[in-house]
Amino acid sequence: MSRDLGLENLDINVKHLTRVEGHGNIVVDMKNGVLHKAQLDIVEAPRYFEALLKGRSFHEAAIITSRICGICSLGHQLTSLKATEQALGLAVTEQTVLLRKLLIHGATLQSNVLHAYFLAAPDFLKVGSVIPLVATHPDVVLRALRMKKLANDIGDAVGGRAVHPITCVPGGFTHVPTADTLRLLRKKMVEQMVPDWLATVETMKALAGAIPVFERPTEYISLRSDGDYALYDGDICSTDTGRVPDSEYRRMTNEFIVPHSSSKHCKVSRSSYMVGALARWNNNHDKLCPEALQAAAALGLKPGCTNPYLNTVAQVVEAGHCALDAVAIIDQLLEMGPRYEKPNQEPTQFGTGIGSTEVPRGILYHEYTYDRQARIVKANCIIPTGQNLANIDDDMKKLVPEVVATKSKEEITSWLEMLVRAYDPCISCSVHMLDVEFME
Amino acid sequence: MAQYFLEQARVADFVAHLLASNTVYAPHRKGSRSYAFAKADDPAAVVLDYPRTLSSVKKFFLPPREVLLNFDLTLDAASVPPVEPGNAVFLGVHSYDLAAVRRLDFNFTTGNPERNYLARRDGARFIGVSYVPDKFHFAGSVGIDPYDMTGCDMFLTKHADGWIVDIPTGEGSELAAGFKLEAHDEPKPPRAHFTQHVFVPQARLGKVMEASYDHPVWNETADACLGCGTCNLVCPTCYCFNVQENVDIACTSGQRERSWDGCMLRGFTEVAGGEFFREKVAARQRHRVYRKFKYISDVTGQPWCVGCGRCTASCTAKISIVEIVNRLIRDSERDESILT
Amino acid sequence: MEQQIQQFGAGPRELYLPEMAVITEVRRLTELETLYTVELPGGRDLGHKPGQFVEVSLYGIGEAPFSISSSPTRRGSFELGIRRVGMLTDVLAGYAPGRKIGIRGPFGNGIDVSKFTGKDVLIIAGGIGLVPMRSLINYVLDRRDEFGRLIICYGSRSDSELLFPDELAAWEKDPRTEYHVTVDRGTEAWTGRTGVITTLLPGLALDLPNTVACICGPPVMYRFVVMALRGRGLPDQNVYMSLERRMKCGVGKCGHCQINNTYVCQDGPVYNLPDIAKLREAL
Amino acid sequence: MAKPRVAIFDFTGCEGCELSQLNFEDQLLDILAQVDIVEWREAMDDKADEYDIAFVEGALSTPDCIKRIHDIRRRTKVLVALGACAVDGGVNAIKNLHPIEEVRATVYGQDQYLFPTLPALPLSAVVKVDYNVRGCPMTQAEFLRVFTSLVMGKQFEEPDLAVCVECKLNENECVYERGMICLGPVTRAGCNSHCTNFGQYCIGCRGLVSEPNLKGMNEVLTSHGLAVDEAWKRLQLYNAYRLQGVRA
Ligand SMILES: Cc1cc2nc3c(=O)[nH]c(=O)nc-3n(C[C@H](O)[C@H](O)[C@H](O)COP(=O)(O)OP(=O)(O)OC[C@H]3O[C@@H](n4cnc5c(N)ncnc54)[C@H](O)[C@@H]3O)c2cc1C
Ligand code: SF4
Ligand code: SF4
Ligand code: SF4
Repeated sequence: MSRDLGLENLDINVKHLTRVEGHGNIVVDMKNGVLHKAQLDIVEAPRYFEALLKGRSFHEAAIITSRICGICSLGHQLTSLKATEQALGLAVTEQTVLLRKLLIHGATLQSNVLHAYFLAAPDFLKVGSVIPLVATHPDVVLRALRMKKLANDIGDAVGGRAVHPITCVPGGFTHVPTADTLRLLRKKMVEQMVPDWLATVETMKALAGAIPVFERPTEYISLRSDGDYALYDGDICSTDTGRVPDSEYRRMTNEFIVPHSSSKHCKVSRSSYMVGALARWNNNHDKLCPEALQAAAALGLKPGCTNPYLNTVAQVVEAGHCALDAVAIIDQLLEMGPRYEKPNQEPTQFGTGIGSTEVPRGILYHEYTYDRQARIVKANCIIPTGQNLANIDDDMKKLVPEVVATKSKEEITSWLEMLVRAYDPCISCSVHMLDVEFME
Repeated sequence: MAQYFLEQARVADFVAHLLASNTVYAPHRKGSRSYAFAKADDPAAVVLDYPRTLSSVKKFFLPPREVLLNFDLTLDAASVPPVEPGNAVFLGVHSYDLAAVRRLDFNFTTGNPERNYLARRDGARFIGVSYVPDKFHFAGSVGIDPYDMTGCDMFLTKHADGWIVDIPTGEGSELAAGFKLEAHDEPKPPRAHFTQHVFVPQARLGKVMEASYDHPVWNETADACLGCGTCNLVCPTCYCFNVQENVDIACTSGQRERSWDGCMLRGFTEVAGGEFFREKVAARQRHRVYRKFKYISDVTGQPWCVGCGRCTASCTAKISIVEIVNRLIRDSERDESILT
Repeated sequence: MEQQIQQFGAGPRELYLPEMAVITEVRRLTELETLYTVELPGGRDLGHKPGQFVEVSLYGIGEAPFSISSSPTRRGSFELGIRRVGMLTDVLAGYAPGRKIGIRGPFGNGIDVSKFTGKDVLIIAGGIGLVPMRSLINYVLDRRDEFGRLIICYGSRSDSELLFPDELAAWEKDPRTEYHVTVDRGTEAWTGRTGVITTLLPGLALDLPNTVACICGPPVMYRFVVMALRGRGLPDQNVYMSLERRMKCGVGKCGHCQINNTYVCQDGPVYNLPDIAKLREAL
Repeated sequence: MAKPRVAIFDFTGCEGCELSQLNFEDQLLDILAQVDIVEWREAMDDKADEYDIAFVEGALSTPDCIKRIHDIRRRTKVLVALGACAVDGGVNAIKNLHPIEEVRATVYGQDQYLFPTLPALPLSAVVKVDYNVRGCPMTQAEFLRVFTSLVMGKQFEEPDLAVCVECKLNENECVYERGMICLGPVTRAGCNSHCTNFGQYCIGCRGLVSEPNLKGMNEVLTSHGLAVDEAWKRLQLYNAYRLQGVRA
């Protein structure tokens, strides 16, 4: 294709974008210098999960919602369990909370590593996938596999399985790892994960030059808590409007339907907002462990960052925090002495409950209403990628006019693909849960 | 024979004594209300007073999964993995489980003696314990007393304050050597009664089975039976197995592995051409029950069921082998009375 | 049996370890069946009886029982006639001379030929049942004087599926062999008899008490052939048959081949009719 | 011998099965050494015209899916269904139990006509499937068994036993003893009873055995305190497609 800079007309159509989870198309349409369209079309087949949940028992809610997304299956489970437990008045123990936090660290680590190495890194190295890197950068690929494996080991040991974990049930766990298992995990985290993460930071530093420079002032929303770096629990916190409790999540998401997407879009104070690692960084960097902050400094990630491409960098920084905090949690568990506790599954009330957690791609909300047989009558779930879609479109609309004068169509296409990938979108998730009110 | 006494408070000490110079397998708690034999390392975790374990000690001689061959696909060669001799003390075995071991011994020594089984069986010493029959046990009906110590090197009989100890063999004396046991000369407490009974002895049962090949109970049972095979797999005298090839991911080597199988499973009799020789669940139920009370029994004179109650206790569909057998007995007796 | 069995330990022989043998010849018989000539190390004889079988191993694929198709009178190697039906036989179909396979056996009781000495031998083989019967046929042919008449009745689904055409032709010509063949459905080229195998029996002249019959074929065949032979007045004790069941071990342990109270791999695969006539799962 | 050319595709599902493929960290390089991966949208940019083996995840639920699966079947020698959605329709198929217009209206209201949809179908409802890797997510050990079989050129024999079998080999306490119900007795083994090993009940993700006694199973579930409709719902979680038209 000829080099055609300073295009008046631009027509980009990337069908089924690769190296993202789920199906989406990038569509740009500019005629005579006027941008008519710059958006991510969501073409994933709708799955109608809400219809599946209706009438299901509280035992099944987390099992079913887990199947919304294989990548964030743990996040869905924990969010679902929190909603169910609130609705039915099921208290959980300190050990349960610690084990859940440990699981989140494992899942966040594995997702961030997967995204940075397998989905984003090929862009920085200008290859089509991780497979050519096996030959050219074997040590990097092996390191990525080691880190992913170890992150998954947390899921296997605590959750029974990293994808669609088994042991997490309303009111607790069906199985608790032994002290020996935890000690082994700890050893591997300290001796393998942490050094590998430090090496990852170095690799990221070397690739930083390939990250596009692009800024757009954005509203960032994440959970925030007074205690730890909020992943499992917290208030909803916006860079524009501050903290509110998660019971206000509907006001803080505002879903609406757009024709080009089988997933609904969201907005709060502006036409769009961003959730995910970068939003967590902007809101909660003060809660990160010192090692992660050092890594952020080394990578040039600063508070108040407005370059969405740096989401990947924020993920790498966060991975270090997860690894080190996982070690701290394991120490706490070992101190308490892990023991089997019968899950608390005797409802004390039947009503509505809301759960919110930070999954790798941002805040996830579930809300259920239960009848007196502890069966779901009403469900509402809002997924992070859905929340980011409007923001991606807004980024594109600012990016295309900015670069159209200086870049070729291929370069623009590649920047747009990288942009979408930077959000680490989980497209299949985004279409699965939509606001639903069942008619009784 | 001399008897001794072991106070309940010293049981853990006794286990510790055994552990000092032996590998010991004994019942432990498993799950919320079950028990399983496991290698003992904490004497306090050993449970001697238990109704039944999930699997019997069979699993140590005929493991649920076992590699028969290791093969190398690049060389087209196979070798037999070494089988470690058992050489262990099995503590806390009930009399019916030991009777089941004797039946397995028969199966693995007649015809073609099998090295794998026999090597594992080598050096096994048994310390039996008495038990109180629960609602599933019916060992008494197949001639196995809860106090029966056949095959035991030591036997512990439950007493209000502890255990009365018998030491019938020299091996048993060696196990006890160095552990002080008080002599005991009071008689053993009377046996608790069974609540489950098969109404006639094996000698008559053969006849009953003979007459029951087409009994409606097989079809009726099949309506409820899920064909899940659980009853086979928990049975201490079932020994059928399947053989499977596992190939490692690089496709250069692998193992031939056997695992427990069961005649209640649909594929058990499938042959080339998709023909099944016992496709109907009813026929499989009959085969299972006949395997326990007729086929081998006709040859040996012994029931091949030891009355442990596992198959009934574990059946999700609540199918009771005792009820099946008693129904056959009742109906065959009625038929006879009509005839005479 | 309640006696204690004292002898444990590593005494007994390896039951599950195959011996590696070499395929020296491969003869395609029909689209589905192939005849393999197999040689043990050093050309050692297998030492089998007609009617016995071996377990064939392909590592990584599996193991399955196959009847020995050659007569023990033919030395130095043995033959297996194998039909392609599944996992192992599919892979085996791609094997050329020189490939190694694992062999365990011979297993099973086989035919006690001494009981046939001096008698008329009637062979009734359906389809692939000819493979094991061929071992007995060739045994009789090689020691022709020790036996009376040799009558072969062979039935096949169609003439295109007839096995061992050369040998069939030879038997047909051999004056000392009475050979009868029928196919269920013949192709246009077929000039011989059509009909199921039982249609061959009424026409046979049999010296009844002096005749022993040996049957092998698909499961459905047995009941009808037995009925026909009884109809001809042949006493049950003169009838032998080879049965087939799923087998995982071949040595009487795995339980798969059990028919009522008998193990095919131990007490069979060749049975005398009175021994199994009462077994409801047998025929 | 040339390495088999492998392609991986996804339809309607959570992509957890594909993720599980990436989760073979220890074996991934061994796998890559034996095959050429020529197309995999989730992980790479390349596309290919023909393949020896296509692994396909997800159920079919739009007219476009049907077109694509026919296209994939034409281009591949062997087609392997990956995971419960592809094998049995998975949880997606529960929506088939409700009238489709109602489902769409529930979710998208008046905008429902923007998004075409069909009942969720397993791949085998539309094209010939050579092998299944069952489970939700797909059972990794079964994937390896299918994979090694394909590389070695042998058929893969699907297990046709109940999960109870493996549960007993693992000497688990039956979860019915813990007061939970379990679909193990009618669910196809092959997962090494993974869930019950961790104290959770079997949710039936590997689909039913070939001849399940559903009446018997329903009785077991109701006798353990579930209402008939609740019992039937549990059975349908992964078997809604297969049990279409079957009544409790
Ligand atoms: C004594 C004896 C002698 C025999 N002699 C001969 C002979 O001379 N020539 C000959 O061609 N055959 C003979 N057979 C039959 C031969 O052993 C079978 O055809 C054998 O199954 C072929 O193996 P395979 O791996 O190719 O087929 P398989 O792949 O085993 O398939 C055969 C059938 O068994 C079923 N099956 C296999 N494994 C399983 C499983 N794990 N679960 C469920 N179903 C399963 C399949 O569905 C299929 O219907 C003999 C059998 C016996 C018992
Ligand atoms: S355990 Fe019960 S349901 Fe299962 S096969 Fe045995 S009798 Fe049938
Ligand atoms: S827990 Fe489930 S799978 Fe295991 S035995 Fe019980 S019913 Fe079967
Ligand atoms: S136990 Fe049941 S739910 Fe769990 S993996 Fe196996 S089949 Fe699936």
